[in-house]
Order: sequence, then C-alpha cells, then structure tokens
Amino acid sequence: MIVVDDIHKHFGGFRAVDGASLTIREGSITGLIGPNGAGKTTLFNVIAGHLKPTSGRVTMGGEDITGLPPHELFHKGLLRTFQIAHEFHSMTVRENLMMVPGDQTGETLVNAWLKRRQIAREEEALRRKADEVLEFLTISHLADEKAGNLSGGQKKLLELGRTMMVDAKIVFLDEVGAGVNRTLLMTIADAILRLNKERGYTFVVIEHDMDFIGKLCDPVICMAEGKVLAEGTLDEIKANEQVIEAYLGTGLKNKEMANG
Amino acid sequence: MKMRDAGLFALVAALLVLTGMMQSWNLALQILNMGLISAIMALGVNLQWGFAGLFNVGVMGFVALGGLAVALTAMPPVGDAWRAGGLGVFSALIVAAVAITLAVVIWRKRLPARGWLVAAVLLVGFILYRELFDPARDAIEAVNPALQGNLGGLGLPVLFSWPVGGLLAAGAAWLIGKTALGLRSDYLAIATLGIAEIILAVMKNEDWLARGVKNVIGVPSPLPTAVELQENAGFAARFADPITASTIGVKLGYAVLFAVVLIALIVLMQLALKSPWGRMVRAIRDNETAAEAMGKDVTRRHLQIFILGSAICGLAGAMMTTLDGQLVPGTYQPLRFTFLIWVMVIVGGSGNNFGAVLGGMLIWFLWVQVEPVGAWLIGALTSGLPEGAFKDHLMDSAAYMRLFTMGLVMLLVLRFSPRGLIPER
Amino acid sequence: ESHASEVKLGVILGFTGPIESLTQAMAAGAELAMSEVTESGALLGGAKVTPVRADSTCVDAGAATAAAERLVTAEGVKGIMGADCSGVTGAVLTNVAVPNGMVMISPSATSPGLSEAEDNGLFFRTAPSDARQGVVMTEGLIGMGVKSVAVTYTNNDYGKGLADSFQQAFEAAGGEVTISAAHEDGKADYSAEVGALASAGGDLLVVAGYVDQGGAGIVRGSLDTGAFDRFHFPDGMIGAALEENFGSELDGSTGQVPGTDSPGAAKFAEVVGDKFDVSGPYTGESYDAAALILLAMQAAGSVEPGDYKSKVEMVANAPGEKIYPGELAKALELIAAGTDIDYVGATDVELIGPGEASGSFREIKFEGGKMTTTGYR
Amino acid sequence: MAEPFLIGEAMTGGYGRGPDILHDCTISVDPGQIAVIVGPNGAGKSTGMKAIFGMLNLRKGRVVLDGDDITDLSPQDRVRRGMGFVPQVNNIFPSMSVEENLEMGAFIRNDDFSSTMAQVYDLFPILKDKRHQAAGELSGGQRQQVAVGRALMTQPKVLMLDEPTAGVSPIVMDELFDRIIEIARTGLPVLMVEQNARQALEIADRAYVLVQGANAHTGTGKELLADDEVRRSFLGG
Amino acid sequence: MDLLNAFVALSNFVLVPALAYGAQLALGALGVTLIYGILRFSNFAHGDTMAFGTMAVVLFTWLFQSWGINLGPLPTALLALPFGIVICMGLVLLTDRYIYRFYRAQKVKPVVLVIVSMGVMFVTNGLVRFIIGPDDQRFADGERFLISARTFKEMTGLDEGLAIKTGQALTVVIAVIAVALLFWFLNRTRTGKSMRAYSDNEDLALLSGINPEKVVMVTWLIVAALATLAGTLYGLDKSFKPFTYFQLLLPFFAAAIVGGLGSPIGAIVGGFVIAFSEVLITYAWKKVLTYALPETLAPDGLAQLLSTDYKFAVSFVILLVVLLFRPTGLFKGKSV
Ligand SMILES: Nc1ncnc2c1ncn2[C@@H]1O[C@H](COP(=O)(O)OP(=O)(O)OP(=O)(O)O)[C@@H](O)[C@H]1O
Ligand SMILES: Nc1ncnc2c1ncn2[C@@H]1O[C@H](COP(=O)(O)OP(=O)(O)OP(=O)(O)O)[C@@H](O)[C@H]1O
Ligand SMILES: [Mg+2]
Ligand SMILES: [Mg+2]
Repeated sequence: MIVVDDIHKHFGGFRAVDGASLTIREGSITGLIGPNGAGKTTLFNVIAGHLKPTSGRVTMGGEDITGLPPHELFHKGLLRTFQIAHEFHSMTVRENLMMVPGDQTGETLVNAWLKRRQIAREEEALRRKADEVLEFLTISHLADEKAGNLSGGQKKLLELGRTMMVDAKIVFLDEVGAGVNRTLLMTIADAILRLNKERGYTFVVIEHDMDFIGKLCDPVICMAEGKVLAEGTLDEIKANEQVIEAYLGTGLKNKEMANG
Repeated sequence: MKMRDAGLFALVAALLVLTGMMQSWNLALQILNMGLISAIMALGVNLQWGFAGLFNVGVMGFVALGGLAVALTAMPPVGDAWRAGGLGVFSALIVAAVAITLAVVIWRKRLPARGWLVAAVLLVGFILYRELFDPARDAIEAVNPALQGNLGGLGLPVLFSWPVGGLLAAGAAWLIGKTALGLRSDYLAIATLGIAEIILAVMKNEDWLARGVKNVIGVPSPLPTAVELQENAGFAARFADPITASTIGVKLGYAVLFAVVLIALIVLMQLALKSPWGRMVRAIRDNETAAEAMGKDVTRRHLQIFILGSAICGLAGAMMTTLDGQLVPGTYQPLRFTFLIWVMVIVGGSGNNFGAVLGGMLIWFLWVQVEPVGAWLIGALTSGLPEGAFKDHLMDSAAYMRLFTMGLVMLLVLRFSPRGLIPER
Repeated sequence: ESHASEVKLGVILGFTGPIESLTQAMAAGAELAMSEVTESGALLGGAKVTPVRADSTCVDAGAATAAAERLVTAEGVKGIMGADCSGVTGAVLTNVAVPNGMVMISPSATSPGLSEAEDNGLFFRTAPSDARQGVVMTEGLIGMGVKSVAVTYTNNDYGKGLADSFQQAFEAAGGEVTISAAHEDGKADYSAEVGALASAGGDLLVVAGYVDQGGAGIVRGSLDTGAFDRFHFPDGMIGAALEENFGSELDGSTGQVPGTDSPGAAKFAEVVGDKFDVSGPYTGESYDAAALILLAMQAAGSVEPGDYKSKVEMVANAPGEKIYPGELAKALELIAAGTDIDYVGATDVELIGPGEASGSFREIKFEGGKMTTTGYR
Repeated sequence: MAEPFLIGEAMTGGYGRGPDILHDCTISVDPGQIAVIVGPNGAGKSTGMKAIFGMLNLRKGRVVLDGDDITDLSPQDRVRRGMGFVPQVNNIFPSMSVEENLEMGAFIRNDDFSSTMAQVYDLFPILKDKRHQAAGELSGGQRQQVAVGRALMTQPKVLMLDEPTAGVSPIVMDELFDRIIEIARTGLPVLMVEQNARQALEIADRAYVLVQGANAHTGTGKELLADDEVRRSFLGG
Repeated sequence: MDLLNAFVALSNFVLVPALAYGAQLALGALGVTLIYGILRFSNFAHGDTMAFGTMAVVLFTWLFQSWGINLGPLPTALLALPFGIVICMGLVLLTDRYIYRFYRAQKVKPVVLVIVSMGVMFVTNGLVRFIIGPDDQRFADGERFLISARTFKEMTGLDEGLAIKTGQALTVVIAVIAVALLFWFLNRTRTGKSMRAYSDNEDLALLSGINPEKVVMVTWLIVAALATLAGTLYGLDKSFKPFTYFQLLLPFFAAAIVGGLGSPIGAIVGGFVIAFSEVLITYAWKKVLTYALPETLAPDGLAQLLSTDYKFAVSFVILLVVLLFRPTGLFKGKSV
C-alpha cells in the first residue's frame, strides 16, 4: 500500500530520519517502535506531508505522493493523529469531530449562503455520527465542552475520534495510547481490530506499550537513529539483541512480561 | 446574554439620540454615518482576524484603494490627458505586467541560472517601461496641472464605484495574499503594513492617476446635495427651515444607503459563520496543522478570507470617499485607518460580527465626542484653580485631552470586558 | 435678531496631528482678534465674541467634518476661522459649510484646487495661493543672480503645488532646477533626502516645507553634512523656530513671506507682545481671517453668514481707510459710521478672484543669526 | 497516626467558575513513600495534583505540608517550600536549550547544582547529547525526560509527577521507575499519576483510584493490584 | 584623489548618517523586541514611552543648564540621562501595575494587550503634550561635531567634507554597548534566563519558582532605560518632538521584525537594514560617479534608482523580500 523508499530528513546537520525504507502492506496493522528520538514521528510527518523529506520517495498504491500537502493526502484516504494532541481548542468536542469530513456542501461559501436546507440535512447526519464516536470513546458527556478544557487523555481520545469520522484507507496513529487509561486502551485496540477487519483500514501504529502492540500488530518495525533496525513479528523483534539493547531493555517491565 | 448585547446596542443608540438632543441632529447623523462605515471596516477586519486569525495591519491601504476607485470610476474623464498620454501609460503598464509574468513563469520553471534570467527580464522590462511611461506621464501631468493633470475617471455614477472599490481592494489582496500569506502573526502584520504604505506612496506620487497629493475634489454625490435641495423651490417651500431639513435629509439618505450595505454584509457573514464553512475557518484559526491534516486547504481558505475581508474594507473606503466628496491621499494615516479600526474590533469583541459592528459605532462616536468631553473635563478640573499661567497652560492643553480621553475610555472599556463588549459566542 | 449679545466663531485647526505644533499660535492669533473686538464693545452694539475651538486633526476628514458639524449645528457658530490643511478644509467646506451656508475663512489652505470648489461665495482664504509665490520667489532668486537650485518640498498639496509652480517659473526664467525631491513630514530621518539633494547640487536649496516639520530636518541635515550652506525659504519655513534652531548657521540665506511694506506685520507683533509667537507661519493670517469675519458682520449689520458673506471682500479690499492690527475697534466704528474701510491687517490682505488673497511678499535675509527684511515684492 | 507529610484533604474545587471537578478528594504521601494515583481519563487526577500545588482555587478542603497549612500559598511559594512538580502537558521551555531547561529547574537553588545535573544526565544520557538543542525540537519522549529532569534539579522535599512515563520507551521507563524508587528510598516522598498503572502499582506504597473526582479505592499498591474490580475497570484486565 | 573624494562623499551622505540612524532605530527596536520576546505583545506605546523619557531628560538638562552645570564638550543631556531613565521607569512601572497586570492575570490574547498598549499610547501622548507641549525642543549643547565638514576639508585638502557629529558617534558606541550588555544579561545571568523562561512557558516558570512579577518588572525597567536612551540620543542628533517620536514606532517595528521578533541581535541588524535601505536606494549617485568615473562616462542625470518620494515604500519592499525568504526574520524570531 505504502512504500517508503530511502527517506532522509535532516534538521540542520542532524539526521532525524536517515535512510529509512519500509513497506506497509494493505490491510495490515503495522507497529512502529523504537527508542525516543528514533525518528518515528518525523517519518510520519514526512509521509503525511507535514515535512518535506531531504531526499527519498513515498508512494501510495504505486502513486508518488512525496511532498504532497496533508490536505490532499487526506482526500486520498490517508489520515493521521498527533503525538502531542492538536485539538481545535476553542471549538466544542462535537464540532471538533463534525469538521472532519471533507466535501461537505456547506464548506463552500456560496453554498453556505444558498443551500441552507441541504446543509441542515447533512449536519444532522454528521451530528449523529459524531455522537456515535463520542459514545464509543466514552466521552459523550463532554460533547459540548470546549476541547481546550479536556484532560490530557481525553484529548488523545479526541485525536483518535477524528479518524473515525470518515472512511479512511490508511490511518497513522502516533502514540494514541500514551496517557490513555489501559482499560479504555484495550477497548480502542478492539475497535482498531474491528475497523481493520470489517472495513479494511490499514493502520500504522507508533506505541511504546508492548501489550498494545502485541495485541494488534503484525508486522512490527523497529527504528533506531533514523534507520530501520529490525522488522518481523513482535516475538521476533523481542528476541532481537539490538532491539533489546536499544529499546526494550531488560528491566522490570520485560521481566514481568517474560513471566506473564 | 443576548439581553446584554441588545442593551449595548441600545446604549449606542441612546448616545446618538442624546447627541441629537443635546447638540444637534446633524451631528448625530454625521456620527452615525461615519459610524456605519467604520462598522463595515470593522466587519472586514473581524472576518480576517476574528474568524481566520489573519493579522492584517494594512487596512489603510485597502481603504485608500476604495477611495481611488471612486476617483477612477466617478470622476469625468480628462479627454486631453487621454489623448496626450493614455496610450503611452497603458502600453507601459502592459509591458510591466508582461515582464513580471514572464519573470514569475521563468522562476517557476526552475531553469538553471534562473536568477540571472529573471533579473535580466526585469531589467529589460523596467527600462522599456520607463521609456514608454515617462514621456506619457509628463504629457498627462502637463494638462492643466492646477486642476487636473491626471487621466480622470470613467464618469460613471458614483454608486458603481463602491463595488469597484471592493474589486480593486480584492485584486490587491489577491496579489498580497499570494506572496505574503505564508507569514505568521506579527510578521504578516508588518508585511501588510508595509504594503499599505506602498499603496499609499503610489497614490501620493503618481499624479497622472488621481492627482497624487494635489487631491481630487468635487466627487459627484449619489444623492441630491443639500444645496440642490435648498435651491429646489418645492423643497424649500415645504420646510420652515430648509437648511436644516436639507442637511438632515441628505444625511438620512446616506444613513439608509450605508445601513443597507451593512445589514446585507452582516446577514451574509452570519450565514457563513454559522455554516460548516465557518466551522472550518475557526478550526483553521485554532490549529492550522491539524486542520491541514483533516483535509482542509488552509492556504486557499486564508487567501479567500483575506480577499473578502480586504474587499469589504475597500468597499467601505469607497463609501467613505463618496461621503467626503473628495480623495485626499494625505488623509490616510495608519493610526486612523488601521489601528483605530483594530481598536473597534477588539473593544467590540473579535470573532463576533455584532461585536465588531458595536465596536465600530461606539469607538467612532468616542473618537468624535471625546474632544468636547475632554475640553469639558479640563474646564471642570481647572475651574477651581486661580487664574494664572498654570491654568492658561492647562486650558491651552485642552486639545490634547482628546487623545488622552480616548485612551482612558479604551482602557476602561477593556478593563470591564477584556474579551470585548460582545465576546465570541 | 442682528444685535446678538454673543457671537460664537469656530476655530477649527489641527490641534492634534502632524501640524499640532503650529496650531496653538494660529488659534491664539484668531482669538486675539476676537478679544480685541469684544473689548472694543463696538461690534453690533457690544456683542461679545467667543471662540469655540475644534480639532481638525489636519488629516482625518471624518473627524474634521464631525467637529465642524458640531460647531455649526450644535454650538451655533456664526462663522468659521479655518480649516488648516487643504484636505480637511475641502471636506469641511463641501460637507458642512456650504450645505449650512456658513462662511469659512482659511488662514493656511493654499491649494489652487480649492479655488474651483463649489463654495456659493462662502469660502475665503487669507493665505496666498501657491502659484503666486512661485513667481515671486523666482523673481527674487534671479534678481540675486541664482542660476541653479535644488528643491525639496513637503509631500502635500501645499508643498507640491509650490514646488511645481516655482519650478515652472524658474525654468521659464532661465534657471535650472537640479532636483525636486519630496519629503514626508514627521519622519525620523532625512539623510536620504539630503544625500540626494547634495548629489544633485545647486547654488542653494529651496525648502518648501514647514519650519518645525520635515523642513527643519532637511536644513539640519544639509548644514551638518555641509551639503548646502545657503537656503531659500518660502512662507512655511519662516518662523522664530528658524532663528532659534539655526541662528547664524543660516547667514546668507534668504526667503519670503506674505507681507507688505505696510506696517501691518510689525504692528501685529507689537499688538501680540509676548502672548504667543507671532513669527510662526499663518499666525497673522489667522488673526486676519477672524478679523475679516467680524468686520464683515459689522458691515452687514448682521451675524448671519448669509447676510455678511458678500461683505467680506468689501471690507478686505480698497478703497477705504486702511486698517492695521490693533485697530479693529476703530474699524468697527468707521463701518458703523458708514465709512468704507480697507482691511490691511497683519498680512496685507487683498482678496482677488474667488475669495483668494492676492499676496504681496516680504523678502527676508539672514544676517547675524537674525531675519532681516530686505524688501517687498 | 500522625498527620502525613503532604496531604490534600477533602479537596473540592474546579477551574475558574466552572463546575466542581474534585469532590471531597483526599490524597496524601509520607517521606520515603511512593503514592500513585490511577483512574480513567478525565477523572480529575491532574486536577487533584494541580489543586495540591495551588494552581486551582479550592472551594473546600485544605493542603498541609509538613504540618503547615499551605492552602493559601501561591504555587511559587510552594516551590520555595520544597515542592517539585512535573505537569502532564506544557512541561518544558520549548525555545530554551535542554541544559537551560535543567538550570531553570534549579532556579531557586543558590548552591552549586552541577552534581545534580550530572546525575540527571546519567539518568537520561540522550539529554546529554542534546544539551544545547532547543527543547522544543526534541521528540515526544525526550521532552518527557527533560521535564522530569527539570523537576529533579529542584532537589525538592516532595516530588509530584503527572504521568512521567507517557510516551517514553520501555527501557527509559524502567530506568525511570528504578530511579523513582531510589529517590523514594532516600526519604523523599513521591506522588505520581500513572496510566502505566500496573508497573506503577507494583512499586506504590500507597495508591488511590480516582473516579469522577472522588476517591474510589485506596490501599497499598499490592492491595489494589489484587482487587479484581480495580484490575478490570482501570488496569486493562 | 578623485576616488578618495568619491568615497568621502559617499561616507558623508550615506555611510555615516545611515550608521547613526541605524543605531537609533536599533536601540528603539531593542525595546520593542524585548517586550515582544518576554511579555509577548507588540507595544504600541513604545514611541510615546520614549517621548516621555526624553522629555524628562530635556527638563533635567534645562535645569542643569540653568544651574550652569555642563559636561564640557559632551552634551549635558548625558548627565540628565540617569534622572530621565528613573522617571521613565516610574512611568512604565505605574502603567504595568495599574494596567497591564490586570490583563496578564486574565490571560488575555496578545492582541488585546496590543490594543491596551494603544490606550496607554494615547494617554502617554496626552501627558507629554500636557507637560512639554507639542513643539520642537532643542537641548543639545557641547561640541556638536567631532569633526565638521569644513574642518575635514581643511585638514585633508579634499573637495568633499566629512562630518561626524558627537551625537552620531555617541549613538553608535552606546548602541553597541547596550546590545552587548543585553545579550550577556539575557543569556548568561540568572535573571536574564528566568526572563526567557517566563516568555517560553509562563506556567512552568511559576513551577520552577520564578517570580513572574519580578520578571515583568525587570523587563519594564530595561525597556524604560532603553527607550530613554534611544530617545535622548535621537533627540541629540536631530531634535525632540513628540509627534516624531510617535512616528518612529513604524521603523522600530520594521527593524524588530526584519531582524526577528524577540532577538536582540536581530533588532540591531534590522535597524541597520532599514536605515541603509532607506538611505541607499534613493541615493543619487551622480556626485560619487562624477568623481569615480572618467569624465566621458560621468552621468548626465542624477543616477538615482528611485526618487525620494518612494523612500519608505522601498524600505518596506526590502522588508517584504526579507520576510519572504526568512518568514520569521533574519534571526529566527518568535511568533505568538
Ligand atoms: N524541528 C526539529 N529540529 C531539530 N531536530 C528535530 C526536530 N524535530 C525532531 N528533531 C529531532 O529528530 C529526532 C527524531 O524525532 P522524532 O520526533 O521523530 O522521534 P520519535 O521517534 O517520534 O520519538 P518519541 O518516541 O520520543 O516520540 C529527535 O532526536 C529530535 O530531537
Ligand atoms: N482548564 C480546564 N478548564 C475546565 N475544565 C477542565 C480543565 N482541565 C480539565 N478540565 C476538566 O476536568 C476534568 C478532569 O480533568 P483532569 O485533567 O484532572 O483529568 P485526568 O484525570 O488527569 O485525566 P487524564 O488521565 O486524561 O489526564 C475533565 O473532565 C476535564 O474536561
Ligand atoms: Mg514521536
Ligand atoms: Mg491528567
């Protein structure tokens, strides 16, 4: 589905992404892990058009999408969430969701003046959809709250919720789990699986929670220092010496995992 | 909440009525008319800032372009000048346009050494332009310089110039937007400010266009003038005091014209704001990166809004020049035509159309009325002082009370409603 | 009712804004004429004349119009002394004075365009139009044997008009204008202008600006860099500030202001004493403007503008007994007695054509840091 | 039992004039202890921390530090009293370099803090490499490390951490937990909010489950881990 | 010899004045940029603050002059400067205490502070005119020139003179010192760093034990000192007139922005960019070229790129071009 070919992204002299190449299969849920500062987010930003790569190519279904602006990629079915939540802070939570779908009739000025009736109908449908999403994320009671007033975790949920407002082809999730309650996170994992199975969405997931990765992802790609370090099933990755050294460590958490 | 808004509008109305009763209705209407125009300008700025977060500090330039439109549309053409240099000027302008387009095209083509090519094209273009332009300009400016010396206008009815003013401003805004909208916050601000100064420099110095600093006076009026009414026997006979009747009548006429424009604009803007379009625009203001990721073309939206807002300012500028009956480039000062409008928007409440309108009316009222208030204040303060140099000094300083009082009032209003009188939602 | 006990006159000048530093003295000049008349007790049987000031801001036509509107329709003034800058003057004239039939005498608006404005005989000015001064200046300079000059002008209708008319006259007389460069008032720095002027060169520099505005900045810069050491100053530049700021640095420079060999100006200075600075531009004109309105009222026997507008030219022009500053009481009595007067005033007022001052000029030379009068033209 | 070292007692309050978020909520910690707060998103965990730190007006309840009632002190004064806090969001100075961020942590200290800084760099080696880079240019996890490092620089008498491990890689998280235990062993009370609840509860001497601004369960970490209901509803099964 | 003349002419009319003007702009822009950088708003009252401080200096200068105190060849104003600075500090602290602090506590958007500063601008504007009036005031004394055009000609025997005014030299020297000090203060001292921290993240600054009120106060004190300094130096070189000081605001902002808001070095470089572009672009090269080129090549016309009418337009065009290539100024400024 998406082929990343030898992408480099340099900030000044610093090579945040340094020749990363990877392939994301259609219909897969690919996990992307790696130490802090490995270049995962930067790679997302390059693929999703927020940063121009220093060099390299990204293709989607065979089509070259390198350097296309995000709004065009959105219309091609590529969605992303942000690691540091990017809510529309002065708008209500519901509005945050309702603004997402593209090609709304009322988004053209002339239509906004002339096609009042049609817009009202569309809005009704959107509102229903948004409320469903909110229900799912267990934040229905916040529908009319300003998004800027949400708690840290709630903002992350809203990030995720936005991707559920439209039919996407491929969704990039950048640490949706950080700061989200684990019980809810597992529910989210279920939803991701469902979207993947039922609607055929492709997912790419950055996450530091191995439970979450383990539940969802195959394959898992580990990055370090801007390059792809290893790729395989989670078990293969976990067994990789380099990965253990750079990323997983042998601490308490993994000991526990090994036990459990 | 709604009650409070209505109350505030009632307050402004009451201030005007009070002016009418205590001072004169002519004055009240005069303030109302300029207040309506100010409200329209504030609407334009509010569209850009309040809704889209675009920091336009070049309002003055667009207002001035509106004024220019009046001169170019409504003034009679100067036949001799056209014959003397019309062709030359226009062929020069076309040469310039071609050269610039060519340069842009070459730049876009990413040819090797494009920098030199572009420079060469521009240089040749410039020389050619000056060759064609200079003699034509001199010829035009030589035609009856004391009174004309310019090409004149199209001689159309003056009301046509209002939409033309909007279009002219929109055209300029398009150009600016294409180049400068990538800038953020205060950087965009100073860029627009600079562009406004450039527009003004052109208007002041290109005499062939609209006489430059020599001013255009005697702009035709869309309504019968007070003098015409007074000279009209039927009118004069109908009223006991034809002077007052005619001056008030004309002002009422303008008030109606302006109010129609203002209301139409408010309706359109409210409709837009309450629609998905408005939601999208607010989302862009809140967080451009996220909006972009959600499929919204931020650049296009910004351009659209920048053009619309500027066009509204241009329209208001044309209306104002019509009301003044003259085009005086020297009048356009950033303090009055940019920053005062900003004060209106912020004091009224940015992000809220009604706030902007209220701010426009209220601040204009104060701008005019703080002068007598300030003088009165000084009088009251000094009444207890003994006669002498100090008192004389204070009395002489009464004029400065105008800005002083204005500042004080602004600070007070903002103190009690830091987010504006009618805040967003 | 013609024998009003109180007559209000509007004084509309830019008390704030770009020429704020000139207007206090101008207003004081006009108000001096009013108090003189009040004290005489001779106007229409003892009417008291009260000035009402309003701020024209010099640049903001909207505010100026509103202020004038207030004077006319709310304060009930019977005549307007003002406005100052040509732009606001035009706006006040067409939007307030003409519709309300109000007489307006501007002490300082010099733009030729205003002559053409529809004024229904209501508009007059005591400052001469720029065209005339250009010619006078040319005669003076050619007479001194000056062949080539650089010109800088303040970028408004006054400066531009004056520079244009001077250039035309000077070139016609065989002189050369090496450069004619605009400067904006109230700016921080004039090095660029001075540089360009210096580069162009010339026997001397003509500064068609204002004495406490950009004009002063240009002179300062030219002297400091040694670009020019001789200048020629038209009316806007002549003022005490020039002596104060530059003193003997200007020795050898010349200039001219409206004025005649009539003793008017001297008398004016005498009358004023140290009340305010008479040498600033347009103070005499302001005095004269206010005086003319009041004398015309007396001549018409009415304070209504509609009645006295036709008398303004009559009292201003010959024939009649000459009236100088400080003699307003005498003038009022003469008029009351039916004697014709010819108001000379501080600036030798003579109205020609449509309400304009004819303008004779006093020529000035700097010697020993002081302005001295060398002749009249 | 003597009064705890730091206690937010029966706190009730909310943001500005908005509704109450906290309802009669009590949180405390003693020297040498690690107290952990867990709970669903929006439960009021961060709000509770802010309340203890004085960034919120309490309508009821009080905050006591070391026997002194500090309910009315400003946050700054609390810092001077020895409280250190890492907020959940906006917890770095983005345009200052990493090193300057750490220096700012030591702002109230007048002694030589270079050894503390060395310790922080030991703990987070990546920060040492990036010491001259603007913190705003760091990756998410790196920022989190800067934030914790900044708080450590204060050498506080009590350390409050709002989700210190959100977004950090497993290896760093382990180090962090180790370090927190170490800190607590030196006698410094640590109060933290965690979503990586299982690991956190492992090491917690005292644990609170907050639901809708109120205490739902309280106990030692082990007790709560053993509680089935808590496991199911809050720890992800 | 002719080349020398050309160079002297160029220095006299372009380099020296532009250098002095640039330094004046730089000092003003420093104040603007500091407020923007730390308090995060564009302070429209800066021009009038400057007028206020300078007014105090002028009044003290007159007082000293009336007492017969002077500094010999240096202007007496230098002696009055500290007093003026103290008074200006008083003014800004009062405005902060009674006006800005309220809005800070409310956490209003920066643009509201901009408008508030316009209110302050109007009020200060009125105050200054109340006290000293709107007129031009001269207060320079001492030696006007380090070297005057005439002396230079006599000394060197060249045809062209070179004038360097005491005020110009003072301005440049003081501007350099001020920037160096400020730079050192912000980047090296504890208080300076705490100011930057405050501007970066106010809440976190609070959590680090930084006293925000102190940061704000120190900022204002520095700004008052800079404003008075800039105003006095400008006044010594040209003259003191409130309206001109208000008008200076525009070039200040232009300079601060070209350099990058919040960056002290940017303000300095920006000041010189603006000053040199104003002076250079409209310079008539005739004189210089006539000296520099052989007779046959000497220009007939003025060899002027654009007439002085377009002076400001041109400097703004340069500003635009800079911004198009470096959207946050030459030195990567902030944007709120
Ligand atoms: N704008 C920037 N300027 C300079 N360096 C940057 C910039 N953005 C990111 N970097 C650097 O690039 C590296 C990769 O950052 P990135 O955000 O991609 O990491 P990551 O893999 O997402 O880490 P994490 O798991 O912590 O989120 C980091 O070392 C960071 O410091
Ligand atoms: N600044 C604010 N203004 C108004 N309400 C707020 C504000 N911040 C948070 N809230 C509300 O207070 C409630 C509790 O928020 P808090 O941040 O304390 O949750 P939390 O338990 O820390 O959640 P999370 O695990 O997601 O960080 C939420 O419902 C949130 O909407
Ligand atoms: Mg990341
Ligand atoms: Mg939280």
